[in-house]
Amino acid sequence: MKCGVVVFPGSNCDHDCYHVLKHVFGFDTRWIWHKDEDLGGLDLAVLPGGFSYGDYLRPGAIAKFSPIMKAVARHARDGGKVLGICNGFQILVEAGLLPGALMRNRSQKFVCKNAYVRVENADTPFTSECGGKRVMKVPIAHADGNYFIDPDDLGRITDNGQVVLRYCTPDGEVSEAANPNGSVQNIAGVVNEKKNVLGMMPHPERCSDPLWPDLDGQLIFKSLLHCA
Amino acid sequence: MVKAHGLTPDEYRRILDLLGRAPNLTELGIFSVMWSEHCSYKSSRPLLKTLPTEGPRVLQGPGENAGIVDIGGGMAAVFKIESHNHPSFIEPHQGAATGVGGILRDIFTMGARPVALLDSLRFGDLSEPRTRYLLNGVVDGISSYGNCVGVPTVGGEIYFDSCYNGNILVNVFCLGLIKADKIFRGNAAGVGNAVIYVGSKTGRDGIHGASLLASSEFDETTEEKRPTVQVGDPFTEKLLLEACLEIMKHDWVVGVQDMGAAGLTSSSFEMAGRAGTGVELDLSKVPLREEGMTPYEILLSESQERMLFVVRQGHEADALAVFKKWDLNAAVIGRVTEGHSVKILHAGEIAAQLPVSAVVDGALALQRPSQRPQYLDSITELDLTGLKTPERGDEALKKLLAAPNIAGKRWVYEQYDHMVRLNTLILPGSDASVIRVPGAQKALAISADCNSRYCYLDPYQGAQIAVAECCRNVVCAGGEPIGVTNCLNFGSPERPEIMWQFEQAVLGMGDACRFLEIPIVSGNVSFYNETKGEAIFPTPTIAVVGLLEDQKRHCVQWFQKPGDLVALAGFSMEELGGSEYLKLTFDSCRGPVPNLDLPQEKKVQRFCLRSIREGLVSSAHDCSEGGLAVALAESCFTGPRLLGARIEMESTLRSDALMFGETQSRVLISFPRENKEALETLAREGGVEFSVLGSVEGERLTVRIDGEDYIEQDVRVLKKIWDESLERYGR
Amino acid sequence: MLAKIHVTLKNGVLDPQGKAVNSALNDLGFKEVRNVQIGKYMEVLLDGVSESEAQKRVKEMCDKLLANTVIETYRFTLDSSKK
Amino acid sequence: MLAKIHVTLKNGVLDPQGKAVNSALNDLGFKEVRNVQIGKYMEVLLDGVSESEAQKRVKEMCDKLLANTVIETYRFTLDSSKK
Ligand SMILES: Nc1ncnc2c1ncn2[C@@H]1O[C@H](COP(=O)(O)OP(=O)(O)O)[C@@H](O)[C@H]1O
Ligand SMILES: [Mg+2]
Repeated sequence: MKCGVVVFPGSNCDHDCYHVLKHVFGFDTRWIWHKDEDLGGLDLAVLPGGFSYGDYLRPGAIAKFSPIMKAVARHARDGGKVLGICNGFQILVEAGLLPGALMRNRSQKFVCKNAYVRVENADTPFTSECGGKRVMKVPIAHADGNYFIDPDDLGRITDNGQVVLRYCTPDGEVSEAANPNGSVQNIAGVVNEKKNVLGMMPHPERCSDPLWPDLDGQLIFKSLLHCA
Repeated sequence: MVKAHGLTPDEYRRILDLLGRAPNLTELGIFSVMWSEHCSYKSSRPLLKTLPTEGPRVLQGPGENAGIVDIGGGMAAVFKIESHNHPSFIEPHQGAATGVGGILRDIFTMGARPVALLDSLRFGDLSEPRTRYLLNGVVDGISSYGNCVGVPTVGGEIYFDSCYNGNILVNVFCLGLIKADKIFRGNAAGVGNAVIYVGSKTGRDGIHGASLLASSEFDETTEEKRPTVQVGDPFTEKLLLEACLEIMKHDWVVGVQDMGAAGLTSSSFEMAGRAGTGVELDLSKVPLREEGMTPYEILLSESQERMLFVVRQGHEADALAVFKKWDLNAAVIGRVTEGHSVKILHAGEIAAQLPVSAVVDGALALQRPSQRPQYLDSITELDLTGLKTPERGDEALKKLLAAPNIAGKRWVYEQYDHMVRLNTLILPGSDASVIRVPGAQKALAISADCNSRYCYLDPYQGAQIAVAECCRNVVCAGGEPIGVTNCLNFGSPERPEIMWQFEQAVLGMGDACRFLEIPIVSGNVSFYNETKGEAIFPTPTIAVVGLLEDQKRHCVQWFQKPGDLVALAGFSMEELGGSEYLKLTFDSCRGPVPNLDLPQEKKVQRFCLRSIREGLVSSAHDCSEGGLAVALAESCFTGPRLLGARIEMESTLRSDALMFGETQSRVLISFPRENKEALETLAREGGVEFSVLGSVEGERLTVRIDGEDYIEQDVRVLKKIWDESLERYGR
Repeated sequence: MLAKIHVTLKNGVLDPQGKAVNSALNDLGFKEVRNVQIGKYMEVLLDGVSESEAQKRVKEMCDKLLANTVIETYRFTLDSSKK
Repeated sequence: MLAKIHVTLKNGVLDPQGKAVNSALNDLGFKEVRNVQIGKYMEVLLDGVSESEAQKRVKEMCDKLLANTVIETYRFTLDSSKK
């Protein structure tokens, strides 16, 4: 599988994604500079976490205009896979490639800790290895992860199976107490209508290297491998 | 005007002697910042010279932006700690944020990639609304800056005491990694080479932030033009970081220095000073944020996120191209010259011209008088017979676990991204954090410590304990201490009692490091931490870096498996002086501080390190504030899994001293039963007392002393008390 | 020309920041505070454009960048006395 | 009573956000943009207070919480038609 990690000014998790794709999974992975204008035949484009443009104004607001984003949109339209993690997710909603918006956490604070998410739809290229409402333990690290979508659109994306991840308790219960940031209906990750673009706030790349005991993030990358 | 610049008549006379003429206003400004306490270390230098700074691993000692220690395999660790106390008291968010920015630049200026931050914080009483405001603001500032730059904040320490009501402390430590043969220094070498400015534009921020106040030349309207608070721009810092590391791959980069305190002035003078050259700068070329700035303002501005590069002649365009790629302002603003002076041009005229050595080395080293403070006469003794021993320890334990100085710091470190870059092997929450060295089998353990109550009661011993405890924390994680950095926070050096505290602390720190054979490679001094004559407790913050040759052999503080045995390495004495227990239960801050026997300390650390390296132990936790009882409780509940323990002890000490006393040189370990003999042998060979106390089991912590129940608690209850205490003060 | 732009959350979008500030004010003793809404205020200085041009351009800036129209609305005024 | 509060950075204080938005607008082709400053706009709804009381209370709120007076200034207007 051919992967590219897009580097925006202020991307922080670019190295982490690159490391996991290339060294843990052995994918053919390369860097993509945000001023580039094409993706050059990739299967998967990863928009990593971080603070593109300092998250100034709104997270993702300025990065959506980077030259590479036109290519990302084309790639998505043509069915290519796009994975946006954390800041990558924020860029994708700002760019309109995914529905909704990401607002400041309910607590008003940055939060870095392990969260549990339940896979609501295993019928996507990103989650095919996560059947049976699989619960994953994945770190979150964000100040703006509070997912919002208006009620009509919420109904539509829910019916379409576009809600892919919800925050839950370790036992898989989706409850207010398990919601770390105030997201509507505990939503932690969504896909587009065609299900080839996934945005998620949790960081699967932070729990994929066998150096650590927690490896649930591997499920996302294994799913991608499986689909390739 | 001389006085307004914070210079004494003696100092002014010295300037006249050195120059053979009167300085102009700009030149006076230069002397004033460069000879300020902050930049010249004039009060502390003679004492700092006594510190042990050498060792086989040292690649760079004090004097550069940061210290460097060889970690083998062609790699080196670069680190330093710095204070941002005064700015953080005025504006906690920006003050703390720019503190992070400054220490990061110190590290990447040397060519290292910053890999971890620690924050060491001191606040006043939490019952004061102002304290809570400062606490929230500081944590928010650190989090916003560090997270945005993408360097994980992996640990630190935080203490509360009313002595910090009027002066909080914000010390930030940064660790970087570098190839041992790719170290950059602040050298303006090579006549004809270009001096390049890069980073944020220069504004009127914090002029005279580092030294004293303005000159009479400023009029009333100046105040509003000249905000004293600098605002950090972490996004620009991130670009600066990446651009610097990229450009430093080229051999035409000659020298680099960041513009910290005293901005362009200190960077240009110090770089020329180190290289023995001169520098000519044209201020008209400096990128400016505001209109009508004078040479005085440009030279003394402390705008953040700026650096000065010296680049080999002919490579100016190459350098500018890299900075352009990262959308940074950059300009060639001068040249390295022959001779040994710095010449400053502005609008075609000479604004200042000064001999480098006069400015850099000219400050008089002050022999400030020192005198033992009187307060010590009445508080160094403690009569234990007057203190009633409680029958049982449950209530005291709960009270200690809820005390802000001991309670869990999750509320703080959850606001910091402590995982970014995938190097954090031990996350915050254990004795020391462990950072792996990418591309190698090695890892580094880091910790910051200082119990300033001890230092108040006995600065010499207190500073020794800070060193010992910090090393012990690193050892408990499996690291062998290889280098120290320190941040000396004190009151006004103009008071003999403060100078005495300072002198004692420096001597104590130096003696402890010498004995433990670890070099001090960098540091920082922050004086004048006092308000209305009330000084803070002396607070010599110590940070230690420890090396793990095998990153898999790291160790955490929490129990791992039911059935493991629990033992104490080291022995307990009847010591309650200076303890958190004494303060909480008897509202008393007095007494002899715990004894520190350095040979004993060294033996315990060696034993502990060896048993971790040989894979014999499951957990290791040092006993510090709250003593053995708190260490036991923390070992039960700080891990991913709650585990109880059953402890049986016999002792001739008062039970409260045994359980809550803060005797040094003790480590609580747990280990599989089958390793008992091996550990006992190691301990015997190492001359370390080793006593099995009980075992890991169930979900309750029970402690029996001489056959009587002393503590008997549900671990879940204890955890809740400890875990939720601090967040009550959050906003 | 100075454009003064107000960007606020749409009706029906929960304002967590406003809520937090509301309860902080109540806690500080400002019991009379019943609701707080927090938005952005921006001043954009424009060079050499006519008022009608500015009207069009600023609207475009808001739609494209300054506001996220999924959750926010905006309004602005122009002040031609500012240079 | 509705208080409409503008909080902006003091003169000379670095505005990293404004700077970033300024250059983003320029890059997007809005070359006429010369300066951008970003501040906050808040609406605080007050219950049962007179105008003169409100004047005093809102000032107090700003000084205490809503503005960081070390680096920010504020101004506000009161609208008594809003309930
Ligand atoms: N200000 C802080 N920032 C980040 N982590 C902190 C802070 N204060 C404490 N911690 C973390 O909490 C844990 C306990 O700290 P502390 O009580 O100081 O430990 P010790 O007594 O062993 O030195 C450590 O892992 C430490 O890194
Ligand atoms: Mg410890």
